[in-house]
Amino acid sequence: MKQVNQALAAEFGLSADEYQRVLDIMGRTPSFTELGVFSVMWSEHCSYKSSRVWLKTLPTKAPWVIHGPGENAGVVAIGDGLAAIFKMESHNHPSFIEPYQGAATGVGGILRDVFTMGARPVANLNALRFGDPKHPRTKRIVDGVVRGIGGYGNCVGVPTVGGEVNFHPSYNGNPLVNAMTVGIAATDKIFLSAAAGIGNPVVYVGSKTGRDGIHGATMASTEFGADSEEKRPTVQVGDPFVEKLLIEACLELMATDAIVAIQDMGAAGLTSSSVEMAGKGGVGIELDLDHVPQREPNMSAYEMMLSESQERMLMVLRPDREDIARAIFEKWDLDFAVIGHITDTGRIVVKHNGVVEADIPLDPLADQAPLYHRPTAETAKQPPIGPTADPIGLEAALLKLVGCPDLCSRAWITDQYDSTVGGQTVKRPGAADAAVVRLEGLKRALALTTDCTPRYVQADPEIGGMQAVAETWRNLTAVGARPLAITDNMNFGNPTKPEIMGQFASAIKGMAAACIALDYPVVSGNVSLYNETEGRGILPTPAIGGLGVLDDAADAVGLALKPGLTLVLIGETRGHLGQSLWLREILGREEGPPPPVDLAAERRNGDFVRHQILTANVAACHDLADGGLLVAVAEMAMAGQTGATLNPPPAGIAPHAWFFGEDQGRYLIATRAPGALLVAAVSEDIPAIEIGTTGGSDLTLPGGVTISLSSLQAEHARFFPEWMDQTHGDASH
Amino acid sequence: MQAAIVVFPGINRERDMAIALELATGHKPRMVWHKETTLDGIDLVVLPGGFSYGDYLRCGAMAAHSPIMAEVKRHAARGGYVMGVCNGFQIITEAGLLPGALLRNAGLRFLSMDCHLRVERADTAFTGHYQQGQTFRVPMAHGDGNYTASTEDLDRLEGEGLVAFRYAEPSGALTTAANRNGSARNIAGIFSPNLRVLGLMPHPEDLVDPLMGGTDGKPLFDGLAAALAA
Amino acid sequence: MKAIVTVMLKNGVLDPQGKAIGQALATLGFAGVGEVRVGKRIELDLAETDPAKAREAAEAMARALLANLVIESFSVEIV
Amino acid sequence: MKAIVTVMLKNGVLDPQGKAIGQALATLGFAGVGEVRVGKRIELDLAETDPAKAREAAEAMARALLANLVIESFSVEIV
Ligand SMILES: Nc1ncnc2c1ncn2[C@@H]1O[C@H](COP(=O)(O)OP(=O)(O)O)[C@@H](O)[C@H]1O
Ligand SMILES: [Mg+2]
Repeated sequence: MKQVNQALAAEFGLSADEYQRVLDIMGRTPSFTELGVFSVMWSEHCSYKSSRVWLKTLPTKAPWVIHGPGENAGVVAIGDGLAAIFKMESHNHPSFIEPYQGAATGVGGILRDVFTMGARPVANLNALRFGDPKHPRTKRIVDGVVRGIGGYGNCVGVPTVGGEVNFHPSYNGNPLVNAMTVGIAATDKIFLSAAAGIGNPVVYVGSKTGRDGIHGATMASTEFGADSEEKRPTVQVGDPFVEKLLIEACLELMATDAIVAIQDMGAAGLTSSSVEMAGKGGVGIELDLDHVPQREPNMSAYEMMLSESQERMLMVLRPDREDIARAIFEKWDLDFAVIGHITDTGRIVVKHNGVVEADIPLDPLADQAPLYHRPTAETAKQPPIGPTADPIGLEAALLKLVGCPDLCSRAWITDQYDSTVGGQTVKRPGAADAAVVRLEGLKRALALTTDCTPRYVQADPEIGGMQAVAETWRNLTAVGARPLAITDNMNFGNPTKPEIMGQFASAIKGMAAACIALDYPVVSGNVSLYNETEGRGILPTPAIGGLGVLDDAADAVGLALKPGLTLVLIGETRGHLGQSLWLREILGREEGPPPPVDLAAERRNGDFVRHQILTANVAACHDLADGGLLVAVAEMAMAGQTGATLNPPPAGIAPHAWFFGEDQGRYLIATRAPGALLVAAVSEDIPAIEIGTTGGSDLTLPGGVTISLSSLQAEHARFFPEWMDQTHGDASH
Repeated sequence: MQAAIVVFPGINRERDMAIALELATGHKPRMVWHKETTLDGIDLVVLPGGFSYGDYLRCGAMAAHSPIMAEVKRHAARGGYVMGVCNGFQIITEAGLLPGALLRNAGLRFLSMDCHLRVERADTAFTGHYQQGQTFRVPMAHGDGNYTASTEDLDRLEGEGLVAFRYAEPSGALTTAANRNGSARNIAGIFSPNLRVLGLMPHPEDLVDPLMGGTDGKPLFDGLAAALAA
Repeated sequence: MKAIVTVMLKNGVLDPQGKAIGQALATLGFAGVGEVRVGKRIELDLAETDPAKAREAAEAMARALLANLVIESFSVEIV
Repeated sequence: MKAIVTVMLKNGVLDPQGKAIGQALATLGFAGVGEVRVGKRIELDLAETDPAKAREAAEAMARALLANLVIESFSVEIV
C-alpha cells in the first residue's frame, strides 16, 4: 500500500492546508484508510466546502415545513396527516462517462434518499441539460441517459411524471442529469439518520459491496480534463430490481418499531453514512468490516469504506428487534448483516481482519471540515438589445420555434418513461404545466415541476435564480395547486474562479428573494460544482424542483384547449426580447438582460389565477415561458387539438415583441366566462386582456394568416425522432 | 367474485390492479405472495404487471417457476379464471399456459403511451361488457410486448377465435402504425381454448377513473365482476 | 468446471436487435455486413467435476430456465 | 466469413442479470452453481474472405458499437 504523505493526500484531492488539518486532528500520520475517509468527507460533494456559506442564506422555514435541509430529503406537511418528502440530486459526471448507468444510478440514489425517510416514492422527475445536438457525442449521451432513467424508474415502478430538457453547447462535455424523487409518509412516521443507543447494532442491508466507484465523491468534485478517460473509476452499475426489493423491505420494516436510525449509502458509501449517522447522534460507531457482505474477494478496508456500490442502506436497530428485521430482509432475498455497534466514544473505529484500520474522532472530522469563503466576481450586466426588426414574420418564426430542440415535443423522451404505474397520474407529461399525482385513496394530489432557464442565469445570475424559483411556482399555480416548497440542484462551474463563485452567490440571492416573496422555502437540495470541460464552464444551472398541493385532484386543470372558449392573458406584457428564444433562434443572438422578475406582481397574478381555477372559471391554463405568448397558444392548441383565432396586439407594441416576448409573471387562461374573469381582474388590479377565442383546426393570426394544427404538430414532433431513430442501433441495452 | 393478485418480487402494478378490482367488485382482492402454494376459494387469479426478477433473463422467465405457479396451473386446469397483464402475460406464456412469447418491442424502446384495442369477441367473461369490434383506449408500458408464435399457433388462435384484442386505430382499422411493438397480426391479447385464461399487454387497470383520463378499461373489470358473481 | 450456455433466437424468429445493429454498423460506414444475430452467453461456474455430468446439468438448466424453447435454441460448451 | 463477437461485463463490474439467474437456478433446485455471468454473443455475416481482415473489421465494429468499453470487454472469433 502506498505511503501516506502530502503527495498522496493531493492525489486524493486534499490540499496542503487540508492535509495539515488532518495531521492536527489525528496527532499522527493517518493510515491509508483514514486518509481515504478524510478525503471523501472533505470533498466538495460531501462537505459543501465552497457552497455552504451561501446555502445558509436560503430561507428554509414555513409552518408546513417538517424537516428542511440537513436530512436525507426535505419534508413538508400536505394535509390528511401526510407529508411529502422530496429532493433532487445530480449525477452529471457519471452520466458523461457512461450515460445509461450514470443516469440509472442517479435515479436509484435519489429514490433511496427519499424512502430512507419512510416515504413510499410516488413520482420521479428529471432535469436534463445536453450539449449541442450537432456535437458528435450528444446523441449517444441523450439516448443513454433517457434509456437509463427509464430503465431504472420503470423497473422500480415509480412513475416518471415530469422534467425538463435543454440543449446548449456549454454542456457538450458535461451534461447535467438531475433526478428528483417525491415520496409520501405519515407525518408521525418519518425516519431520521441520527444514531442513538449505545450498544445498538449497526446493520447493513441491500446489495453486496464491490469495488464500484471508489473515489466517486471526489471525482464528482473535480473538473474533467482530457485525461478523464483514464481516471475513470469502476463504473457503478445499477440494479433496479434490488432497489425495488429494498423499497418494499424497508417500508415493511418501517411499519414496525425496529428502526432507531436509517441512512442510505450514497456518495462515499459506508464512510459517509456511518460518519453522518454517528456524528448527528453525537455518539461513536465501531464497524467490523469482516461482516460486510462482499461481492469480490480480498477487498481492503479502504475499498470497502469508499465503495459506492449501489442499493445499500445502513440502519441502527433496537437490539430486541434484530430478528424481526432479519426475517423481513430474508423474505425479500436481500443481504442483512450486523456490521458493528454504536459506542459512546465519539469516534469511528473501523476494524478489518482483527486490525484497527481507522480510528477518527467524529466531531473534528465534521467541525473542522474545510469551509471556504471563495472570492466572488459579479457578472457584468448585459446592455439592452435595442430595437429589433422581425425578418421572417410571425408564422415562420412560430414554426421554427415550436420545432427547435428547446421547445419541440418531448414525446420521444416521455414515451420511454412509465408515467402511469401506480394508477394515480392525473396529469401526465405534456398535459399540464406541472405533473399532478393523486394520493392513493384520497382526493388530495401533489403538483410537481422542475424548471430553470440557464440562459437567463448566465446573463444575470440574480434575476435568473429568482426566475427559476418563480417559474416553478407559476407552473404549480397554473394547474391550480398551492405551492409549498422547493428542492434545488445547483449546477455550476469551477468555484475557485471568482466569476463562477459570483454566479453561484448571486443565483442564491435571487432564489432566496423569490422564496421569501412567494412563501416558498427550500427544504432540500444538492450542489454540483466543477461542471467544466477544459476550462469552459456550463451555463449556470440552478435547477429548481417545486412541489405544491391540490386539496382535490379534480380541480386540476391542464393545457388542452377546447372549442368555444375565450383566451385571456394575465400579467403585463412589455415585449421583452433580451435572452429570448426568438432572439436566439430567429436572429441568432444570445444577448441582452433577461426579463425582469417582479415578485410582488408574480404573487398577485398567481394568487388570482389559482383562485379562478379553484372557483371553476378556468377550462385550461398555461404559464408563459420560453417562446412567449404565441408559443403558449400553439402548445395549448396542439394539446387540445383545437385551433384559436388571435386578436391583434394592443397599440404601441411590435407584433413580434407582443407574441414572442418573455415577460415574466404571465398566464394564458382559456375560459367559458371571460366577462366574470375580467371583472374580477379589474377589481383586483390584475392586468388581464382578451387575446382571442378557440375553435376550428387552425391557428389564425391577426391579419388572417392561418397555420393548420397539423403543420404545427408536424414541426413540433419532428426533431427527436428524426435525430435519434433514423440510425440508432441499440447494441448495449 | 373473489380475486387474488399474485405478488412476485419486482412486480409493480399490483396496487393499480387491486384498485381496479375493488372498484368493480366492491371488495379488496387477496394479495398472494409468490411462495404461497394454495389458491383455495379464489375465482380469478391475476398476474399483474411489473418487472418480476428485474426481467433480467427474459421477461417473466423466472417468475414462471415460482412455487405459486404450479397452483396457478392447477387452478387453470380446474377451469378457474386467470388474467395476466403485461409482465403477467409474459409469465403466463413462459409458464406455457398460453402459446407464444413476447419479444423486444420492434423499435427496441420502452413504449409508454395510450394505444387502442379492438375487441375481437364479446362473449367471454373478460369482454362481456364491451361490444365485439369496439375499440377502446388503454395505456401501455412495456419493453417486451412484441407477441410472436409459430405460424401454426397463430393460425390456430385465429381459427379457434382465441385472439382477444388487437392493436388498432381508434376507427378499428388494423394498421402497422397502431401496432407499435410489432406484434404478430396486431395481437395484444389472447385466450386459452376454454376462454378462461386471458393474457394481454396493455393496462386496462390504469384507465378506470375519469380523473386519470378515462374509464375505457373499466368494462373489463365490470364484466368480470358480473360474469363471476355468485 | 465451467459451462457456457449460448442461447440464440431460432432461425425464422425475427431478431429486431440484430437488425438494428446491422443498420447501425452500415451507418457507421462498415460495409459488407450481412445478417446480424444477437444472442446470450451465460457462463456458469459449476461445482461438478465430471464433464459429462456438468454438460447434462447445464442442459437441464437451459431447458428449465435459461432458454425459452418456443423462440430460442441453445448449445452448451464445457470448458 | 462469419465473425462471432462475445461481449462480457468486465471483471468487478456488477452483473445484476447473472446474480438473479444464479438465485433463480438455486430456487429451481440446481445445486452447485457458483458465479453466473451473462454476456452477449453477436454473430456477423461478413463479405470479407480473408480471416485476418475479417477479424480486424469485427474488432473495429466491437470497439465502435458492439461493446461499451467503459464496462464491457469483448473477444472475436472467426469461423
Ligand atoms: N443547494 C442546496 N439547497 C438546499 N439544501 C441543500 C443544497 N445542497 C445540499 N443540501 C442539503 O444538504 C444535505 C446533504 O446533501 P447530500 O450530501 O446531497 O445528501 P445525501 O448524501 O443524503 O444525498 C441534504 O439535507 C440536502 O438537502
Ligand atoms: Mg442520503
